[in-house]
Amino acid sequence: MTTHPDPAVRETPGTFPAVPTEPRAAAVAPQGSPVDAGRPAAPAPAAEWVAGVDTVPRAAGTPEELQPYAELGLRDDEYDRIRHILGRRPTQAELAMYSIMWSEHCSYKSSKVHLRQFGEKAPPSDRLLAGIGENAGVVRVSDELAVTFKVESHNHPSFVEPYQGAATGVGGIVRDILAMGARPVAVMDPLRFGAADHPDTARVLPGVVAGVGGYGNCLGLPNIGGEVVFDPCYQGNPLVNALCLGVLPVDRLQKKDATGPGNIVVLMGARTGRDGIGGVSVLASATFDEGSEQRRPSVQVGDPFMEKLLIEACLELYDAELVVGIQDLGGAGLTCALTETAASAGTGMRVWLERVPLREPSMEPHEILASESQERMLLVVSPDKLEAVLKTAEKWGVWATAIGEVTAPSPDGQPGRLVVTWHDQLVVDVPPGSLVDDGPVYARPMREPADLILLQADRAETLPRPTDPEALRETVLRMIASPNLADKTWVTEQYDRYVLGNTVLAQPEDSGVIRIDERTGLGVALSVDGNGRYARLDPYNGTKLALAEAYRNVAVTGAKPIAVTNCLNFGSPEDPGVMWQFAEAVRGLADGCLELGIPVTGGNVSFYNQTGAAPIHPTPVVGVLGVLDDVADRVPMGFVPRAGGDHDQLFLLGD
Amino acid sequence: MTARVGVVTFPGSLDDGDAARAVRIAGAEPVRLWHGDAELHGVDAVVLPGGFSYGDYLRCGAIARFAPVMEKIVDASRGGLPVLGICNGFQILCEAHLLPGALTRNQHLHFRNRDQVLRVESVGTAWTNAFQEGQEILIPVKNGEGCYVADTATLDELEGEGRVVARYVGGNPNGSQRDIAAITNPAGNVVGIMPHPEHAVEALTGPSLDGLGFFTSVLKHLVGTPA
Amino acid sequence: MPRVVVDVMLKPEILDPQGQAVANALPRLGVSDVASVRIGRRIEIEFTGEPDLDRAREIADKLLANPVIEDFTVRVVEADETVDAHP
Amino acid sequence: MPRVVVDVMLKPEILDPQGQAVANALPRLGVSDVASVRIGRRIEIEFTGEPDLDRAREIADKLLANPVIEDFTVRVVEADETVDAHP
Ligand SMILES: Nc1ncnc2c1ncn2[C@@H]1O[C@H](COP(=O)(O)OP(=O)(O)O)[C@@H](O)[C@H]1O
Repeated sequence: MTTHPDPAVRETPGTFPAVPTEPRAAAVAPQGSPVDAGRPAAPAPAAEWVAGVDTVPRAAGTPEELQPYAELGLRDDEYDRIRHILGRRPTQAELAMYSIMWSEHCSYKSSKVHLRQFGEKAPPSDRLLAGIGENAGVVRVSDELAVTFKVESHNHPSFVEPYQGAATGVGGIVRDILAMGARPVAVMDPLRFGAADHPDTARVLPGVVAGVGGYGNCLGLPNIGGEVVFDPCYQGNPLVNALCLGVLPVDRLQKKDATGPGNIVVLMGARTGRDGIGGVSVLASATFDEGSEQRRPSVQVGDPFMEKLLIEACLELYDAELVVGIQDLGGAGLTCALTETAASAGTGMRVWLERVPLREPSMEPHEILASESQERMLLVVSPDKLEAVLKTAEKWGVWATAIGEVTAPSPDGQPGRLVVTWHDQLVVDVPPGSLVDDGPVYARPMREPADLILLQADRAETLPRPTDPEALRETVLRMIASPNLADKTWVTEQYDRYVLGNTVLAQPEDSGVIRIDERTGLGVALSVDGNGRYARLDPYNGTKLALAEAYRNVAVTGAKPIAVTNCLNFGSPEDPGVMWQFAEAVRGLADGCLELGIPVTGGNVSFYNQTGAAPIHPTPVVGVLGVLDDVADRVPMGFVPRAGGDHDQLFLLGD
Repeated sequence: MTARVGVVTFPGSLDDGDAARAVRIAGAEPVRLWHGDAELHGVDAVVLPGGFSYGDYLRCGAIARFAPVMEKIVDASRGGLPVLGICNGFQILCEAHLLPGALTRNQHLHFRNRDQVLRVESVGTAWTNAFQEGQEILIPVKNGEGCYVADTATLDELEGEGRVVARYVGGNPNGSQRDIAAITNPAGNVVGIMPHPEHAVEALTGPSLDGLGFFTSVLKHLVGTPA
Repeated sequence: MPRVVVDVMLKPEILDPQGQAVANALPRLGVSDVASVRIGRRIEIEFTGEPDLDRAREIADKLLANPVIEDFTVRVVEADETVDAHP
Repeated sequence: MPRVVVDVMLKPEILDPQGQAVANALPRLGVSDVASVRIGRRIEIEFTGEPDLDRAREIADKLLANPVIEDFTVRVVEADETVDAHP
């Protein structure tokens, strides 16, 4: 079991002692982890790390030291801003943190100005319990129950390592849902690949499908739908989007806020390794030998079994009301979890980084802070509940380690500071809000792509039409043979759609339908749709169409659509043509939602999907969720045989 | 008195809730058993559910076999306790040597989930007495390592003693030898089945209600067995 | 007939959930002196003619190992060193 | 630190679909002189103290291999013979 942060090391709120007290051994393996028990995150011998570590005092004393900020993706003015915020140059660890948090992926710096429309144009809704800005949107579906759902991308990792990329994509979105207090109950996977007959598709597709299945099946989450689309524009950049649906009692909604100075910060789940810190490795390039690149894989390997245990442990903690705040560790690892939880509460945090259980003892502070190791959650726990939290973790066989505590805002009303030490060395001292909320925001230049007029001029009406039965037959055969219209069973058979026993509709239906209350029959319907070719021709209407398609797919099951999520897959925001497409797509989705009267509750933006200078088709993927008061009333898409020889009647609605 | 049917949860069990639901729908009382339990809480029968116990990282069922609760189950099964292993549960029963043979990687190397027709070939077991011999039933199959293998002598013995409980019909989903989907021990109280009867107990969520027969069978069996 | 054996292991810094699961199970078997377990693949290749190490290395690189997360070694073993020779 | 390596292979009479899939893929890589491919597991065990072959054999027998379908061998390898020593 893990020891608590010792009262002896608790300092006055808001101040940092010049000489931190001796850190305690903080990590002891849960029962059943003998491998680790013998080797608790052993600190390296002092001489080894002290020499290499860049501390706050050192940073203050060496203002002229050159830092590889450009290699980390920070612009000159962004780096200057960091120096201005800190009043000195950042330490290595701080630089790593800013580069992560101010990246496009975390800061939404190019998309923010557009995404505002989702809030501004959203119709008022009394169902919305948590909206954009939270880990996932939460909507009330009955007096007692709420659901949360969100779709996210894992495109680039899935191209590098299809199986693990897709698997950890599922793992990541599931933790988002878990962090809201929900039990994850289903997944969906909208996928885009290059040409079906391209040799690289033969590498990427089977790996991605096996990865989505491998992780989701092992977690016990039914897969209730998705998409498989082939187009050469995705050849060098497949899209792997993953959606997760969760259910929670309304009063179990969790917050991420690290409130309550004196509360303990607990890291729970897998140990931390050098996963996914490829980018940050430039920080060490000066101090490491040739082999350093090899030591820093940018690929993360998922452990769905660990995630399953993490889910059960978290749900037990929620039900026993043992946590004050909780946040999943996703792409930006501890950096994001520490800063977001503190920033959203306005508090500070004091972290003893050497307490983080490590897979590789030689890891350095900036690596620990940047690591994207999977299957971890950050908890904020009141001291009197800590024992019970650690017991629960132990029961489920996951690590739980007190790594720090919440500190008070400063007396002048300013938010608190995030203070991180590493074996008594002060390596981070920053205002958490500066990483989370004060990142750069850009109104990027936009221009309609020059070729759009030409594309639009080439109208579908001008295409030759089949004029005789033979030509018609040809056309039908060609369409049937198209991979985009072909049967998707090869994919869907690799996914468990039965587990949990609440799947009312799944493939090949238009929407997935899940029963969420066995007693009342209450259920939800979900569909995800997107059409990159349409969006390429007209991003505004193409996005509206994706929304309309998902909306219809939900409606035809008999469900009432109530909420929207989305994953916006685009090329580089630095390309004005792409930025225009993006802006149009967002405007289209916001307008469409206004017209249909349902809010966007969350989503994800994925930029830089391109091969060289060639972006993918703009591919907004839209998910719509609907409610069915009784899933027994769902309408499946096939004809239902009737007793007594009655026949169904067919009607065509619309024009 | 309602029969009490234990459903074991190992870390990584997934279909435990579904098995408990099926027990309930069949009219018995499900009793949740934890892998670390050192006793069986007086249950009348046990279901080892599907899932990925301990991640199934080494070989499916290899680690679960050493769980404390398994020791009790192995002992009790020798005394006649009805035990049904579904999917991962079947794998655990083979690893624990309560059933012969082994379940290996599907021949096509993929996880496969489909609605599968089975022919019930032995109705003499504690878990299949509610069926007719030769009855065809439809229940979901979903596994990555469901290919049943054993040496020829074992297979011949299983056939000879009528211990092949069910076979795949209309396509073998995983390459199992002799299309074997379910087998039993000589006493007929321990049955392992790869497909999932617990997912065919409600019209709304399953392809049929055929799975229910396994759970009603054990109740019938228990009524016939003096306590 | 000699065979070529290709041993493929996850790179040391990559998470090995399989090895971890086994290591965690050992205490239940009464084993407490194991520090770590790593699990990889062993592939035995039999050639129609002489065992060809270069060819095997090429196959390993292209097909058997995933260089993004795995390392491999290639060597020739005599028939009497193979696993089935020592039941 | 020396480790114990446990090699686990399917018994020769058990079908190995993975090995077969690799063998079937080889002609597409232009490889035509491979007669057969078998795929098994390689498990590296590091002990806290001296490598213990008997202990490893016991672990292999109970847990790492399934005697119904698999054979195994156990041996000590020096650190410089492990896979990660030859990137
Ligand atoms: N990647 C996927 N994952 C899960 N289900 C999928 C996936 N791709 C397609 N499906 C399901 O297969 C069925 C058929 O898909 P599709 O041919 O795209 O139909 P539609 O054009 O009606 O959406 C749908 O139920 C869809 O949800």
